[in-house]
Amino acid sequence: MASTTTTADVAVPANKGADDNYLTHDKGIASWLLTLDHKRISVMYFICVISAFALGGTFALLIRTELLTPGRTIVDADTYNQLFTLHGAVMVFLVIIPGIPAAIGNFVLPLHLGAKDVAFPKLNLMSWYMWVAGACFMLTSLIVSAADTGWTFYTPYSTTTLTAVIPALTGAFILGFSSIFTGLNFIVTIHKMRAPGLTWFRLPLFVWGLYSTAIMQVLATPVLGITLLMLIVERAFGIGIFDPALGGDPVLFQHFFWFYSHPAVYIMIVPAFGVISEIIPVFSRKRLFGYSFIALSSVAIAILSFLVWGHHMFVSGQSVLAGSIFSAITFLIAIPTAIKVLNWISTMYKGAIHLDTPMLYALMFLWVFTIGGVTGLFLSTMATDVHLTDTYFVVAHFHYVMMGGAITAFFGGVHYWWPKIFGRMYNEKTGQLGSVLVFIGLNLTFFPQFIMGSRGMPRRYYNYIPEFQPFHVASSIGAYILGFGFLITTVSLIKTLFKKADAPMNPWGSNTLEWTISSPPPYYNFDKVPHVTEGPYEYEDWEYNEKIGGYERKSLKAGT
Amino acid sequence: MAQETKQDAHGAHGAAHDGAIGHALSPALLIGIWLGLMVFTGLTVFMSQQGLGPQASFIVAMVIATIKAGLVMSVFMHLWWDKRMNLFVFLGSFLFVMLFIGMLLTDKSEYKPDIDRKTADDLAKSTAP
Amino acid sequence: MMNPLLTLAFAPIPVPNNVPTLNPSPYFWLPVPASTMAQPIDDLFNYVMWVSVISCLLLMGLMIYFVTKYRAKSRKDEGTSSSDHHTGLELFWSIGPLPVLLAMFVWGFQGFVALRTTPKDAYEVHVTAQKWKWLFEYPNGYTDDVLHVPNGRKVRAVINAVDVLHSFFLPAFRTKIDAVPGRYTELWFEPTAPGTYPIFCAEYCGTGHSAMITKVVVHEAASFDKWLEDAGKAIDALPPEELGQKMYNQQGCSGCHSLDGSPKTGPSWKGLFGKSETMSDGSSVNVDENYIRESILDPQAKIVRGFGPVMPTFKGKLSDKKISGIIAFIKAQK
Amino acid sequence: MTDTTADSVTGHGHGDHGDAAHAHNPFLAHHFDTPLQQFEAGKFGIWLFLVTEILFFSGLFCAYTVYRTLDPDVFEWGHYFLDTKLGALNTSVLIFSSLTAAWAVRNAQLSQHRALCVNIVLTLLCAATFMCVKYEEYSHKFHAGLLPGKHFQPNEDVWEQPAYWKKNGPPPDGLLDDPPKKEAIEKADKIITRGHPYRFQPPPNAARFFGIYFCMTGLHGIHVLAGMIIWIWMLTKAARKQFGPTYYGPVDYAALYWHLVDLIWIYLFPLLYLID
Repeated sequence: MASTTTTADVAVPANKGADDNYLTHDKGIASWLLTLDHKRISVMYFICVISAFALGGTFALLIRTELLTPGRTIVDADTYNQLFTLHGAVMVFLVIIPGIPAAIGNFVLPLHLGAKDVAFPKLNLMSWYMWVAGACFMLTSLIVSAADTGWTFYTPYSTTTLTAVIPALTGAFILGFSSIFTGLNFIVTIHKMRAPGLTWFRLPLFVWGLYSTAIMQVLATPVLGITLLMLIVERAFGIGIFDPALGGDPVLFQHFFWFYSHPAVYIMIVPAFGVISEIIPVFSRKRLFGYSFIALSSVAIAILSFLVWGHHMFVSGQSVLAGSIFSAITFLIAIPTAIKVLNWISTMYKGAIHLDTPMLYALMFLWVFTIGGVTGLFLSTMATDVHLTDTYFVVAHFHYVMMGGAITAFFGGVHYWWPKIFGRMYNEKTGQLGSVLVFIGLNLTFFPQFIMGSRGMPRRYYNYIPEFQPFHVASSIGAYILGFGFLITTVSLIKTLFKKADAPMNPWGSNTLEWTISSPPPYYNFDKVPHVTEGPYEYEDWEYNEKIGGYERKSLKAGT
Repeated sequence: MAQETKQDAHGAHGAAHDGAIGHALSPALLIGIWLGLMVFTGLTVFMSQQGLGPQASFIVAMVIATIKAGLVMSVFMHLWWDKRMNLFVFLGSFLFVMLFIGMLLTDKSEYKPDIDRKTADDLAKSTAP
Repeated sequence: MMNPLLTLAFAPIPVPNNVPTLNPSPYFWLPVPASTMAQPIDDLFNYVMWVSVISCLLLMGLMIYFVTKYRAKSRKDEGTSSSDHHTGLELFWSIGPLPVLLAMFVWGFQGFVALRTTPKDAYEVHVTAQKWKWLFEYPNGYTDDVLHVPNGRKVRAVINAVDVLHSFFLPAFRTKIDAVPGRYTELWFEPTAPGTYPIFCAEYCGTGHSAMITKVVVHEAASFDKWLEDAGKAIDALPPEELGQKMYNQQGCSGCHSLDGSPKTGPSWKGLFGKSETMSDGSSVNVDENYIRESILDPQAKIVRGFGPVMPTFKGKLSDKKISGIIAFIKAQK
Repeated sequence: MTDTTADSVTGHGHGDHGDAAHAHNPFLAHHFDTPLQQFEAGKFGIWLFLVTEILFFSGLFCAYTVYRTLDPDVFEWGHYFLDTKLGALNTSVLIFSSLTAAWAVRNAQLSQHRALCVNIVLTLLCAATFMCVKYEEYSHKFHAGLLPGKHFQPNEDVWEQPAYWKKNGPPPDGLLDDPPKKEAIEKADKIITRGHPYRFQPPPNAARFFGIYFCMTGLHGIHVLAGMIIWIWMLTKAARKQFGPTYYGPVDYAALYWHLVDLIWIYLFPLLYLID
């Protein structure tokens, strides 16, 4: 109860003392590896995801360096193929999918709900171990002889190539189950663990985002599981389900794969919507515009995402009828997405916009995601997709959405919650510089790819005809800037861990529950179950206080 | 904590503060359902031997299987007494399975000729002198 | 253009086949248009593009305007409006885009149906995709690794793949379709300008994916038939060894069998003839005419130790004369 | 969100409520307030898990549907090699185990510790029987070379299957002798080739049936094995008399999972064994 009243002097019955928080509550490596605390599991995810991001990013820089010139630049064709495969697989399965839900969501969700933990803490820890096991299999593939199938594992190439595909598939399979269990855990938590008074329409939109994501994780990821399992069995024993040489149907594999992987795209981006919906109102100091439209559009996206997988297959030999249905529904899904963007922009109207680092990332998200979104229109329009699919236009489109959308939102979220997670403020100037570099790098890397893609440059090409070289050079330079931006950002964040905890309880003046407890949070989160009486974006009661470098409640000040 | 943890609608088996949770099935009901399932198993085997033709026998087999599944779900799995949310979630998953199979069949029925043509050509080629 | 320092550091390797460029294009975004379908698709592309540009400008303009106008002066600043929804406005932008999107869908659908509906009277070419070669077969049996088509005539390509997925991509004609093993796919086009344009493989297919490039030569309609006849005759007139060499390059043999003694996916042809090879079952076989013929028609019958059973059969694909040519060519690789 | 603190707690009563429950229930995890909340969270969780299982299996059902519509002949040909009697036996065994599993839940709810153990053991025995029968069926397929994909080398013909003649009238005399009489083969040939020229040799893509068969039954078998492990775990808990009216969730969840395994078999049996 004290945790909900004042900031500094937290007198906590359930917790040990003022300096006691989840980071210091127990000591030793075992207390981390065996922890059931959602906050610690989140931190462990965070370390893993960032490491995987560094690995995937290194692959990306090698790819871009190779593509500086046509023909061989630094590696040969086979190595290049392995590089882009692992770049894709690592970024998708190890970074973006677990990124926001598992690394940030794990920390924030129970706090947003006023709960002590997620519904199944042991399952939560198991999910993390499955992540680690999946990552180990991926690395095994890398060390033995890295898979060269592309992250899509299309048959029959994946059943016939001589590289170590099975470890990579096994890794993805296990990671899939890690993701399923996280989603399952979140759904139950949101349904059963909300604090009294916290009705569905008082939930922060981040929770809605995670909820929609979890629905897709639970419904779609098992199909990935069975697909990869069948592919493993196909490759190991030759059972003839996907391999045309044995009577199988390779297009069937694509259906299976995209039945998961299209929802997976939304698994990656919908949590990002949640993060942005948190950041924009806080830094505009104004209620979020159109709460219910944003909340329900997330759920709409989750459901519709299951009906559009065939738009990846317009030229695969899929029938015209099936293609038309998929195309039509794809246009439909554009609408809830557009609604969100418009609502976020409207939120800023008559606000008081503070351009702190998280807000810069959010604005960057709006910019980049809009471009990523509208270029999706070219690809859902069937006649233009025939020309554009499997070219760099697609590469640029999904990097704008995934890298520009999901990853910038992830970094925005990291900056936003960093003071809460670790109790330390980062250097604002470095944060801002990092975000600007990322923004410049991002656009310079991927915008030229739209141009060369529409001009006919196919994707996954090691070699290319010389007329595309200027675009490739620009793109590579952009990639270096991008890499540098992430590097200084990460270094700046890590540096904060070596100083004393200095973050106030509520540095941004947010009104969600996690900001009503100390930074970093106590071991048991809330001493008394909070009772919620209003929505998450009401800022009238919060007032900035220079002395503590954060916000405090007017009502409590008046009361005491 | 959560307001959803209200007492079950059927108070008798619902949770009192320290009392039992849920509802125990009576032995008679359990055995009755079991007998029903056995009868339907016999019936489906019997029907399959009647030579109804591929279409009809497939439908009959699926209808019987679905009745059996209904019995297992509603009684053995408690769905009859359970929270409606669980039923909704479980049945909802079948919706997605139907969607998955339905779209695949839509596609398959259209491109089947392309496969058949190729298979016929390959056959002709491999038997050609 | 290219930084001269980079050019010094990395010597580029030329792309195979002297692939023609996709310039000069009348647009910034799209390559040179050269088929009847190109114009309608480009129009659609431009429609989508202008919709995109306008909506981006609108959204980003608003965003930048709000950020500058409502930028907080001090940390203590709070928002001045407490409105958090406006149902009319929200309904407007939920429903407003629908007609624009619907138009896009319908237009795209029409274009797609046009692309996928092959006219009955089209000139038929069979396309075989394999790692990492395209092979085109004409009605008179002539085969070539470059696609030749008459200008102003509808051409239908019936496509299949031998090994893995490939994709037949003609950017200048704005069309593409996957080549799928075990089934036929097809596309059609009607060229509108004589010239040469690139053909790419757009579906990832392994090591040589980016080398799976060839070109389409659009002939003047009047001279096409004559050209085809001559080309067919020229092949027939070739001496066996040269015919074999042509087949070696055309039929994809070169993908797996080297001529310099280095083993690739299959044994090298250098010094192969007359050699005694150990088979995977331990037996030993003398490489002669009969063995080579058998290996071409039934590759899995005898496999040289150390290689996988991966070669596709050429039964029904190669005439007797061509097989004899290949044997003569192998004989010549001393 | 405002947290009206001390006053709301008394009004709502959840905080105290939870503490009281914690005090005397060793099986209530710290982050739940009441056994009921814990039970319902678990129950909702297990239902969601069953949803993932349904979608996991859906891939195979999808493959089945697609390949069966593509090549109905293959499935008709293939199913003669499956033993309907063994299939029906396994169906009955699983249905009986579902009964014992459901009964075990009742026992746990009513604290009938002894009966609970008996029912769990019965369930386990059924599962073991199921696996034995499955082993018998598989070993026949292995010996007969009826394997998926590239391993498909049948050394039995469809006309050697009793099931085949059961549907197509009695075999000519001497056809099932070893070796079969020559004139019997000729006679049978006439019967068989009528409309189905492939029947003395497998239809094209015949291996597909066994690909699907082994995938579906194999994955189901793995689930039975996993179920056995879960039941053994439940048995150890039951033997220590842990279950009672306020804490029987684990038995309930295990039973739900077990019923799902049964449910899938209820569909697999007609789809694979009973094709007309």
